Amino acid sequence: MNSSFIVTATTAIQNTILQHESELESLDRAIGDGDHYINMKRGAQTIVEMQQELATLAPDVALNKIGMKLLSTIGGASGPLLASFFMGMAKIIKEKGDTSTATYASAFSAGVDTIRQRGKADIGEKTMLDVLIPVATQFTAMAAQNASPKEISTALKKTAEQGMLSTKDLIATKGRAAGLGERAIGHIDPGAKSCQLMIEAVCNLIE
Amino acid sequence: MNSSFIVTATTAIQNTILQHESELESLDRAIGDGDHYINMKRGAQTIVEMQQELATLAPDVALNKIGMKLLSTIGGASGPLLASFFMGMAKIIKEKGDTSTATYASAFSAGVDTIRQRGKADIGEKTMLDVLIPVATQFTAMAAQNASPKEISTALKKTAEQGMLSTKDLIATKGRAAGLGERAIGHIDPGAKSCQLMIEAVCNLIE
Amino acid sequence: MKKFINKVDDVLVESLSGFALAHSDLVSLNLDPNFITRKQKATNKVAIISGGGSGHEPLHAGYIGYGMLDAACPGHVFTSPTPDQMLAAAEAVHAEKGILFIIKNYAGDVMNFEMAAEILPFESATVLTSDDCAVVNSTYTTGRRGVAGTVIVEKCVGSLAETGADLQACKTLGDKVNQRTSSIGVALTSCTVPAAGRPTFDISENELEMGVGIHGEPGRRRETMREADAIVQDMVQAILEDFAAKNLATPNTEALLLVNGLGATPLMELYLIYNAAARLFSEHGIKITRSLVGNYTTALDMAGTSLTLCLLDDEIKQHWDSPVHAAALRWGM
Amino acid sequence: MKKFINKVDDVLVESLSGFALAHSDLVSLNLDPNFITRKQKATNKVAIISGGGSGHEPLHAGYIGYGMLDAACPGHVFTSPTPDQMLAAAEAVHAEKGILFIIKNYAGDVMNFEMAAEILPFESATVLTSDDCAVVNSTYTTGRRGVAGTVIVEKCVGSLAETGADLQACKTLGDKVNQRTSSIGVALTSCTVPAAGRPTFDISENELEMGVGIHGEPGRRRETMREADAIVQDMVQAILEDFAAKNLATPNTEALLLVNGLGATPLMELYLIYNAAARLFSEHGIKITRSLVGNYTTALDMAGTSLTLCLLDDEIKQHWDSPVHAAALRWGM
Ligand SMILES: Nc1ncnc2c1ncn2[C@@H]1O[C@H](COP(=O)(O)OP(=O)(O)O)[C@@H](O)[C@H]1O
Ligand SMILES: Nc1ncnc2c1ncn2[C@@H]1O[C@H](COP(=O)(O)OP(=O)(O)O)[C@@H](O)[C@H]1O
Ligand SMILES: [Mg+2]
Ligand SMILES: [Mg+2]
Ligand SMILES: [Mg+2]
Ligand SMILES: [Mg+2]
Repeated sequence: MNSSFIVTATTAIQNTILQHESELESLDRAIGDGDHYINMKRGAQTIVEMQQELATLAPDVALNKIGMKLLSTIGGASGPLLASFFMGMAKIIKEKGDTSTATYASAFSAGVDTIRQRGKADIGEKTMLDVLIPVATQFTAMAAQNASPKEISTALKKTAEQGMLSTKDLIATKGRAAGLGERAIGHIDPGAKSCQLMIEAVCNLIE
Repeated sequence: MNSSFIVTATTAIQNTILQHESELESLDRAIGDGDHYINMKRGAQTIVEMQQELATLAPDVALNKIGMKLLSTIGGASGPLLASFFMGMAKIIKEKGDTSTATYASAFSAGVDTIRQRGKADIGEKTMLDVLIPVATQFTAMAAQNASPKEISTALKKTAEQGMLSTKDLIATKGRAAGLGERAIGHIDPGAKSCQLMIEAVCNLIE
Repeated sequence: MKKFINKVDDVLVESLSGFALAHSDLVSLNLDPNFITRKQKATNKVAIISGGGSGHEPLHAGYIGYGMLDAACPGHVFTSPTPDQMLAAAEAVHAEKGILFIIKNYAGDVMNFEMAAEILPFESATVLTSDDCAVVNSTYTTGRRGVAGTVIVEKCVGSLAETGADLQACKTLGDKVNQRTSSIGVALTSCTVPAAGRPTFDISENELEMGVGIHGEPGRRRETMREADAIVQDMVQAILEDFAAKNLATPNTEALLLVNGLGATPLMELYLIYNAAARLFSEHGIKITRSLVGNYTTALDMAGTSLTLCLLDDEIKQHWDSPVHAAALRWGM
Repeated sequence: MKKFINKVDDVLVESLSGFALAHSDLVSLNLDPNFITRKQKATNKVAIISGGGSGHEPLHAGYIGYGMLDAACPGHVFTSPTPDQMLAAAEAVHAEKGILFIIKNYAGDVMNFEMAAEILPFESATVLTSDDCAVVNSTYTTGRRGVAGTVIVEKCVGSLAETGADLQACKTLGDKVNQRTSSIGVALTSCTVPAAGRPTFDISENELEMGVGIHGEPGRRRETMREADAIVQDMVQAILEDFAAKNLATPNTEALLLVNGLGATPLMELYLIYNAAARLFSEHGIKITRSLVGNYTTALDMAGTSLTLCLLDDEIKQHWDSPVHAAALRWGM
């Protein structure tokens, strides 16, 4: 992963968010407050506007910058969580200093862990973590087995999709839907959906 | 006219008001504030509740009582105007002391004059006076010509109807519709309509 | 119709009772005839009484208290109160210096108060408010309605009355404030009178009613919905033209700007409107030095707003700024 | 969607600008990052900062002023503000005794304020408000939302801070008031977030949402519309059960009753609701000695209401009664 990949990824992420406007909106309307799409759109937009600058930076610096910018742009629950992800990821990439698949896998995992700590949540609580944790686990495992980027991206897309779908039958115990009890059942978590979309979009770049 | 006629008339008036709910409502909704039916219903209801007492009173006392009660019950523009009518009428009946058709005609005219003074309005201003003034004029004329009650009631119903319809093409210069300018054109004045209905109902009793 | 009500016939009394209960430190409620007075009867001052149809809350009962009204007579929803209410209220609050009635200029209110005044055993005078400039091309003052500017009249006259000023002085100030005040309203939705059970007028998703009355009376015209700035621009224009027609110069004057919500408009939008209106007025040389933003004269559940501009002078400013302690307006105490 | 707005993206800044302009005697506005502070910076006191998504006006900016908040950080509509806003606001109002953040308990607000607090160069503490008892059967405090009770917390803590009390004392009082406060809301219509352009939820003409959140989050259940008394009865019941669950005895206690409008509910209905609620609480031995009725914590243009009961003690009473001078709450000065 170099900075030009990051730039390409930001465009891909913005596109997938914009393409799924009505789906993301309905999900947060059903069990949240209806702003998740708007929040994600605002975040993606700001990052895309930084592309020129990002292209000139080292990957870890670029990722950290993205995190900081998301933190001051998105707000809501998804803002600090996604920001934490990028900042957590940047830290590992900076530490390891190499560009191996294993490094990216452990950076991704570190990002997810930062979200976990920030949100004091775990798998099974009907949040974005139901997508992110399984993906991080699998990414790490496949990287350890020296799977090819192509194999990995294909597998992660599938895992993300499963994780996203798994939120449908859960009662939420974190986030805004935590108040709904049984009423949350039958609805996919909006943050899980947007994370799945972003993972899919980025994986699609690795073919 | 004796008090039992007054009692019968109050029932007839209440019935016609209740039967024309949607028409009266729509008219005041179109060029007023939508409460004319409610006001008239409230007034009629209160008077009907007084029937037992009214039956025991002399006609002039009964009419005055009706006026006082309407004054403290209806409110709005129609309250003091209708109250003025009954109080003005009562005064003449008391003064004249007889029960001739001419006395009733001049009492009716006096009632209408009291409205005119209270509302500082005249014919052609798109109000109830467009019904009441022509009816009063014709009532007085026919009484002077010794027309029969039956002839008079038939004629007054027609005049009332014409007066009511005449308000349709007028611009209002008094009352709540006075602000509408051209926009009032095409709508019958609600007060004119309810007066026409009441006149019709009472005339129908005289056959 | 979806409202927090029980029986339609009980709405008024239940709401008045809640008001009196919530503000039992400030007011007393009398039922049948219905009127509300200050808890502490004032002495040796002109008693200021207002009233009108209900549905415009906090007008008028919310303005009862030190520095403003002595009593208010609430009618049925959108229907003038009756003379017996006014007589009883006057009886209760008369304090040796006569009664001043402040009445919004509607045929019904005028006639009912007039009939009360005619039989009142005290000296009385009347200030008719007629700040609504929505109605153009009318030489009939009867067509000019009293709307949110009434709050400013009540505040200033109420302040003067506390100083012990006499009836004529109170009336003179009220007439002056009314003359220097102009308002215009706009509706995005109709209101629904509880007893009617359905909206007073139909208005589609892309329309607005420019110049609407506070009872949902039609205004200047039905227009296509557009951006707030464009709507406010027309409202400001109407007010400026009204002052011009009244021969009141506006450039280089100080003014009070009241952005009033008609009942269902969020404060967020009212402040956005204030922002647009204040900028436009100041572009016309008017210095907005006093402001009020919120629901002060409503039309039940109507989504809409009105702008009121009052041209200040030292006297009006002094009486606007003076302490007031009512349920809906309070400062300085 | 029919709203008084211009471009959807400009709603917040235009509304904040209008607010700052209308209350320029009281507040100063900073844009980018967005925060609002008192005009007169306070000295030598704990600085009280609140904030949250916009759309709940007058919360929070309307409570900036003597006796209440020092600053507020408004986020986008219904979206938590960001740490840079809080840091800048803290920098602006810090007055030697640390920062107290008052935060409504939503994941987004909590995390953003937390991240700000972690890098804040001053001592700080946090009061999390969680008065909404709509959410039952949840052992997760994360599920319990802060709603209109926040106003009471802000008022009391703000009062204590003016006395020069230290950070811990302010936090302790805030936590106590929150603990003694319980709220529940009900919606008759949805709100519409400007950027979304359509209602957050669908609700039919004969339904109500019992326990709705101030962002239109679903509540306890969808119910059939019914008389106000019956609705209020259920709300009162929920609050009483909540106090019981908290082991707070209610009989023979004094309480403050706040009947809050969610944005599009007329004052006339709010007072009718007050009437019903006050009667029911008093039937349960609760003495309502303080009241507040109006739009204090809204949900944009939602037609609905919330009831908040705060069990008073001498300390809370003293701080509730003390002078306050903010745009949306003012007494004693
Ligand atoms: N504590 C948490 N841990 C992880 N994810 C969370 C947590 N709280 C909320 N989320 C995620 O955030 C999403 C909502 O984001 P968004 O709608 O942008 O913010 P808000 O809920 O503040 O309106 C949820 O769908 C969920 O996936
Ligand atoms: N000055 C007036 N003179 C005569 N009739 C009037 C006058 N003003 C109003 N009206 C009549 O009153 C009617 C309206 O009555 P109503 O709706 O009960 O009262 P309001 O207009 O106060 O709501 C009008 O339709 C008109 O006929
Ligand atoms: Mg959301
Ligand atoms: Mg009418
Ligand atoms: Mg009326
Ligand atoms: Mg949100």
